[in-house]
This record gives sequence, C-alpha cells and structure tokens, in this order.
Amino acid sequence: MTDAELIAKLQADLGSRAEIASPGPRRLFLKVAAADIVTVVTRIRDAFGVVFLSTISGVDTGTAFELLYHFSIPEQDLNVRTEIPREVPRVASISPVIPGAILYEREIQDMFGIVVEGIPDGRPLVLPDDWPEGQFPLRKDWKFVRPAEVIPGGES
Amino acid sequence: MSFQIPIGPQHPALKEPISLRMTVEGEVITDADIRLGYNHRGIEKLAEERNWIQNIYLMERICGICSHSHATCYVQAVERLMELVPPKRGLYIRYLVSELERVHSHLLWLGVAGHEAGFDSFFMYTWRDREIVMDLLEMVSGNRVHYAINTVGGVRRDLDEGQKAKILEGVAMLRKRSVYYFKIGASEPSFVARIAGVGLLTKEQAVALCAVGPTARASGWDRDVRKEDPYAVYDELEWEVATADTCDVLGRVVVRVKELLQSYNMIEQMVQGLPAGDITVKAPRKAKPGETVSRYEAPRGENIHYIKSNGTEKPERLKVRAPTLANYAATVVMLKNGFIADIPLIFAAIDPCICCAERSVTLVDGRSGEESIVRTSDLRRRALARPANALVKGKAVWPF
Amino acid sequence: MLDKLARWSRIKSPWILHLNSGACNACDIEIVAALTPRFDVERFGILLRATPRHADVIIATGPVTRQIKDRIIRIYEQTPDPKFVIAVGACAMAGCVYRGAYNVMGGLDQVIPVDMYVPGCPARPDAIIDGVVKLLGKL
Amino acid sequence: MALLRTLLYLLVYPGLIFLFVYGTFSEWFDRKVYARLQNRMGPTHTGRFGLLQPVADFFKLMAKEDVVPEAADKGFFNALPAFGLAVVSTAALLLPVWNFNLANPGWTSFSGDIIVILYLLSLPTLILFLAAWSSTNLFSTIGGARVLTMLFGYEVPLFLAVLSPAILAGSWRLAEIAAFYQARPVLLLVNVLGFVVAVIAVQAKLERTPFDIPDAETEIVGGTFTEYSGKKLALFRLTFDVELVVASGLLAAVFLGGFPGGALLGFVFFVIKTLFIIFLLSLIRALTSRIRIDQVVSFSWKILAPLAVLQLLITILVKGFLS
Repeated sequence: MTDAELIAKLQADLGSRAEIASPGPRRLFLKVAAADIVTVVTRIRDAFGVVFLSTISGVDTGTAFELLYHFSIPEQDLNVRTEIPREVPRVASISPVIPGAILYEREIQDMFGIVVEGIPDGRPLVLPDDWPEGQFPLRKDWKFVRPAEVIPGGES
Repeated sequence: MSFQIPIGPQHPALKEPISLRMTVEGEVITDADIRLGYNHRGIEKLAEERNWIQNIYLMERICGICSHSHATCYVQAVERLMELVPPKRGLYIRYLVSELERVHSHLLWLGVAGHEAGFDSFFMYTWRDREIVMDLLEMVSGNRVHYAINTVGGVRRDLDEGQKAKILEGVAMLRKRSVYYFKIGASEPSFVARIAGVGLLTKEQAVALCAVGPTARASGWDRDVRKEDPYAVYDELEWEVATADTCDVLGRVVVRVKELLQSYNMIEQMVQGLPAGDITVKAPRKAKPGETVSRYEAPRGENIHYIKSNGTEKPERLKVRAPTLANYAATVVMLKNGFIADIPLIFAAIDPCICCAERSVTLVDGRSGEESIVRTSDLRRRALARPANALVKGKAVWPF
Repeated sequence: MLDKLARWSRIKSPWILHLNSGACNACDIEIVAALTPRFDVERFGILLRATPRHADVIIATGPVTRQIKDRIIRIYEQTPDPKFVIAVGACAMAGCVYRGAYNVMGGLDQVIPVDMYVPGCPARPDAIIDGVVKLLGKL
Repeated sequence: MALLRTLLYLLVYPGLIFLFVYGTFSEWFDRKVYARLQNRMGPTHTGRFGLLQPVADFFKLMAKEDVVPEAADKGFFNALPAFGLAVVSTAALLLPVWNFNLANPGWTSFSGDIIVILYLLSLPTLILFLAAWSSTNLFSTIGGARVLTMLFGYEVPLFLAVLSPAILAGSWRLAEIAAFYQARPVLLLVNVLGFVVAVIAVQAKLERTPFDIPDAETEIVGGTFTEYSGKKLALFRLTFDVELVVASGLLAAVFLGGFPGGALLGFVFFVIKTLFIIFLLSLIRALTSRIRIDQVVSFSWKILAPLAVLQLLITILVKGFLS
C-alpha cells in the first residue's frame, strides 16, 4: 500500500476524528483529540492491523503536552499525535488495546507527570528511589542545578 | 517452598547494572520482575542543551556496543530535518561501518552466550576473532569502540585502496573461522542441550509484546527495518532477512549466525561497489522547524529516534527508543517456568543493552523485603498486594 | 619477611571485580576484551571474580548514577582489606559527556576513594592493563 | 626412629608439605592446560612459567581481611574450611604412594581402605554444603542445595566404577589392587569403561565444568563460596587442590596400575599418572559447557549408572572366566 492510498483509507475510515499529514515518504502523522485516543488506536488496530507500537514520545511544547504514539506497519510509520492541556495532564491508557504499551506509559508518567488513567500497573519507576516527588525532568520549566562536587583529597 | 533470588544490580552474568528478581520454587522460576534505573543517566534532557553536532557524540555514548547505531539513527533524522542529501560514497562508508559493527556485536554476543552457559572456550575463541573486526573498525574510523565516523551530511573519514583490501581480507578470514566455530558449537552436545527449548516465545507472543530484532526473528517474524523501511544503501544490496522458527535461545543463536554471514556478504558488496565522489556535504548550523522519525536496524533490533526541531541550533526534543527496551516485556514471559540456570541465558539471549534502554527509561520494578530500593510510598501498597514476598531467611545478607 | 611475602603475593595475584556504575558499556567490553586471548590478563595472575568478598581490586566504570550510588558504597565496604579501586574511562574520572546530567554523580571519586584513574573514552584494554600494573607498582 | 619416620611420612612426604606443594602445582598445571586450550598463555609472570601463581594466590588470600557475615553461623562458618582440608589430607594418606610392604601393611594400608578413601572424598562435599548453608546467603544456600543434588547423581556411578576393578582383583586394599594389576597389566583394559565413568564422576565431584553448577558464577554469583573471603577461602581452594590430587591419585591407583618401583620410581609414576588424569579433567573442563542441575541427575542415572553397572557385569564375567 502506498502512502497516498493509506492516507485515503485512513481518512475515509476515521473521518473527522483525525487530521492526517505526511511530511516525508513512509511517515504519516495523525492528529487526534485526547478523548479519542483509545478509540482511534483500537480502530487502526482492528481495521488496519497496526499492532506494533514502537514507543510513545512526550513533548513539552510550553503550552501543552504532546504525546506521539509511534506505530509501525510493514510499509509505513504511523504516528498518532494528541495534545493534553498542561493544567489537567491526564490521558487514557492504551495498554488494554496494545499490551506492549505499558512500559512507555510508565515512562511518560515519570518524566512528564502526565497521569495515565486505567494503566494496569502504574507504579512510578523511571527515576531513582530518592527522587523527590513532583519533579518531572523532561518538562521544559524543570531545570537541574548541579550540586557542588567533592574534590577528593581537597578541602570541603 | 518458594523464595526470591535477586539477580543484580551487580551480577557477574550481567555486565551492566540491572536488577532481576526471580521468585523460584526449588530450581524453577515462577515469577520474574525487572527493575531498571541503575543506568539512567538522563541523556534526553542533556540532548536538549547541546547543539546538533555535539549531540552526535552524546548519542554515540548512549551505548558502547551499538554506538554507531544511535549516532547513525540520529544523523539520519537530522539530515532529513535539514533536507541534506549525503553523497553516495559517504553513505556507503557509513553503512559499511554499520555492518562491521553488527559483526562485532554479534560475535560479542555469541561469546557472551557461551560464557553464560559456562562454555568459556567458545567465549575465548569468538572474542579472539572479534579482535579482527575491531582492528578493521579501528583502521576505518581510528577508534575501537566509539567510532565517531558520522557527521551531519556524511562521514568524516575516507577509505583508500589499501584499507579496502584489508577489509576484504579480514572478512574472508572471519567467514572461514565463523563457519568452522559454529559447526563446532552446533555439535557440542552439552552446549546445544543447554540452549535448545529454553526461553520459548511464540510468534503470537512476540507480536503482542512488540518484540524486535533477532528475538522477534527467531520466533519466525521476519521483521527487519532494513527491508521494511530501506534506508540509504540497503535497497541496493543483495541480502535476505534471517529468521528461525524454533522460538528458543537456539533459534536466536541461529538467527545471529545467519545475520553474521549476511553481513559479511554485505560488507563485501559495499567495499567492491564503493562509488567515487565526496564523502560529505556541508551542513547548516540550524535546522528548520519540524519533526521527524528515524528508524534503524541496530544489531539488537529496531532503533527509533524522534526529533523535533524549533529552528534553533539545538533540538527541542530528542526521543530515543532502544531495541532492548522493546524486548523486556517478552523477556519476562520467557523467564517464567524456566530454571535458575537458564536466567542468564534467556536474559542474554535478547542481547540486553541496558545502557541503551535506560538512557531515560525504566520499567517493572522488583525489589521488596528489607531492601528498600523502592519508594516507601510504594512499599506499603506492594506489601499488601503480594504477601508471599517474604524471604525464607529474613536475616540474609545479600552480596549484591 | 612475612610483610614482604604478603606484598609479593599481592602484586602477583590481583583479583578484580568488575563494577559497572551506569557506564555506556564501552569500557566494560574493553575490560572483558582484556581477558580474552589477545590481551590475556591471566598472564599476570589477574582473575575476574564474581563476588566482592574475593576481590582485591575493584575496576569501576561509568559516571555513577544516583540509583546505584548506595550499591557501590556497599560493594566497596564488602570487599575485604586491602582493597584498591581503579576508575576506568573518562566517565568514572569526571563524568565525560554526562557531566551535568541530573541523574549522575559525575565521577567515581564522588562516592568512594579511588586509587588509580585510567583515562580514555573508552580506555583501551592495553591502557587498562597498564593501569592495573601501575597500581601494583605503587605498592 | 619409627616415630621420626612416621612424622616424616605425615608431615613431609607423602604427607602435608608434599600434598600442598603438589596440590598447588596441579592447580597451575590445570590452569595452564585450560588456558592453552583456549588460545591463551595462562599464568606466566609469577615465578618460572607462572609456577608460583597458585602459591601467590594462597598467600595473598591468607594476608587478606577475613570477613564473617553477621547472619552466618559463626562456629560452623569458621571451622569448616580447616575441617575440609583435614579430611582430604587424611584421605591422601591412604593412597599407596610409597612402596608398601604387602605382607606387612602399615596403619595407612588395610583391607577396606578403598571404601574409606571413597567416603573421605565424599565428606568435603558435605562440608561444602554445610559451609554454604551456614553462610546464610541466598546464593550460597542455592549452591548448597545443588551440591547435595549433584552428590545424589554422581556418587553411585563413582562407587560402582571404582569398586569393579577391586572386585576383579579380589581385594579391598588399594595396595593389593595395584599390585594385582601390576602383575597382569592386560587386565587393565577390562576396566576402560569404568575409567571413563570414574573420570566423569570425579569431574562432578570436584565441581568443574560441565558440573560447576554449585558455583556457577553467571547464575548464582560465587555459589557456595559467595561469603567466604581471606584465609577461609584460601583453605577451601587448597582443599580443592588436594582433593584434585587425591581423586586423581585414587583413579591412578585403581585404573592405571598404581605406582610400582619403590619410593623414587613410585614417585615418578605418581606424578606422571596423576598429571595424565588431571590433563583429562582439564580437557573436559575446556571442551564442555555447564549443564543444568536436572540434566546432571538424569545424565548420571540414565548414562553413567548403567555404564557403571555394565562395567560391573563385565568384571564379574571376566572374573568367572579367569577362575
């Protein structure tokens, strides 16, 4: 299936729920609303056989969080994008649909502080155990201040 | 009687820090849990503070074994963002190094598999041969491990005739030796008895759990980014995807051996068909705003970089998904109902590259009992959830 | 006399424990490569041991992540005296490219005392052997 | 004079000092063969050809700090290494190393000493298990359980294999068995099958690849020795070296016709024959990979034990034919 054919089919199937763009060969970007994410993922899994989730990327755009679900099928890369408001960082889990997604959802929870609702096993995990609560390193407004280093054999 | 044994974070079978916690009944594993986070360095945050060129060197240091994979995947993405077309000769040299790296990584893995099975002679022999490919890499790039041969828009060093001849010579030698050793390895009954039928992962499970690379291919799923999404030179070469259908550790060995032989062929084709011309084009300092996804078949499986640019010298967001991470879910399935003795083998069979997987990520957590490496808020909930976690010997002092 | 014997045996039989404190693997594979036929450190009586109780020399790589810091201190304490620590690679010396990242301590000497530094990113096997030999020369 | 002679026997040759020296030498020999088979040099720079390497290891460990884990059973933990060494050294005294007067046996040679030596060789295994158990480390505990499981596997084939030459010789005294085969060397060929079984079983007894399951470092770290350090570890290593000598000496005495020809020639025979067996053991170590514990048990009972029984049958048939 070529890119154009797939776009046409997806557009016909998903209708107004998704905006589809293709910035380069074999790369498709779908934009869906946060509320629709589970529906769309279920639909593309069932109708198009998209079962392989490569990863989920989070981006802090400054005004909102953007989540990208990178799926791959033999010929194309399908990237489903959704935006979540910064004030209410919540998104539904797609783990019931794609079991392999759980790892990436946990990562998102830890690094961005986005609450993934309905995640089967949502223990906080990414960061060290002595990590302070409420600190999310990949948010743009989070800055790391390096503590003073010890100079071995020196003063202090 | 069931009790838990911790494997790691410092364990001789794992050259990298990771913690596996196995619940065992006698010698049989009933449950497995993986806790990462020991190797989390925060590279994705660092990458946002460095410019496009500096990031190449940071990406290389995500992992020492597949350093070229990450750098190449990143450079591919940046070139797409900057709309650069590297010259053909540059691409050939870049992917020549890729295949040499695959050879070194697979030889390394075969040796490690032998070592995990207690077959140290096999380990010594494959690592001796690995030195040949290390020498070739050093000759091509000037470095044994972090090759630093990529740059945005091409590669940094050219090949001359003498080097080409040496590569061909080295590959011919390696092919001869590999074939011989694998015959021996395949006919050593105690080794085969250890790896056949161990760590089963059916094709359905591999698909459901999103396994990648040789792990998926050994379950009969012919997924290879080099074929699916042929980047750069791979559609000009003659090769085929290596698969096996035994779904066990033996199959993973077979897949890697087949890939080695394929790589030797590809290296020869690339050296012989090396086009003339420049090796690099000039790259701008800033990339246009935009985003791209770059895929690359690393020795361990599919490698994905997602890059978003905001038009400055630095990336807005750089996301790395290393192949090992994708295979962890499958590993937990493979470990269940195995023997203690099989843990290192099964775990090694996905060729875990923990530093790759952990440049930012972690997953399933597994510690409990008096060793609180879990958060205290979490401890209570887990204590309630799994009362069977108590240790048989409460006073035991763990060496690790 | 006994002291002399002990010192001689210590120089001749350094058993090492390999410790990865969050390195990128490069130094680690070079350490393992030092065991293999081309470099073969067993010539000098160096053996790679599995547990810290048996080790004399801890060879550590990596910039020390926050998570593994406690483990490193514990392994150091479990190693019986006399013990020596070699920091292999630029990361273990000062953090290398990870310097300034939020999750690394930036060097092994921030956590445990270090006797010898082996530079390089990664350090070559020859350099690692040289480091061990120089350390033994200090005794 | 007799007292001095006995003391000399006990302490110098073939007693403790000789045993320790020869034990370290055989460890060197084993390591060197193993390394050469792997394309490496092995110990080279400690003494001539690295001969002093095991000695250096021993002294270094003796000079190291001795850590006793808090949770360990201290009495057992401290006593067992010395006890193990004592047991294997006692077993060594029973070897017919120097010239025995068959008509007038000394107190180290008596009818039934072959049984005693076999039992004395079983004791280190039990000591190892106790040592592992008393260190209360989880890896050690698993190692200890594996030690016992393996004992269950290899012990019976070893006994059957070693006893069948004795049945053919019609004696339970090592010196007499050796003398029997020295008189009729052709009969040694009858026991070839038993020899193979015994070599494999001894490999298992000494916990070397492919049977190094109790201290498989990639699985359970240091296994039984995880918590041992310093002097105690040194003693355990020495125990294993001496056990290697004793076990190969036993095989040489039973299967290779003993050590004839008086003190000097007997000594030369002893060295040659034991080194030959140690060489075989090193060969097995280099050429195999570690097998699983369940595979050990099934291998022992499905292959080794039937072979040993077959050997026993052959022996009985040959004995009937001879008489």
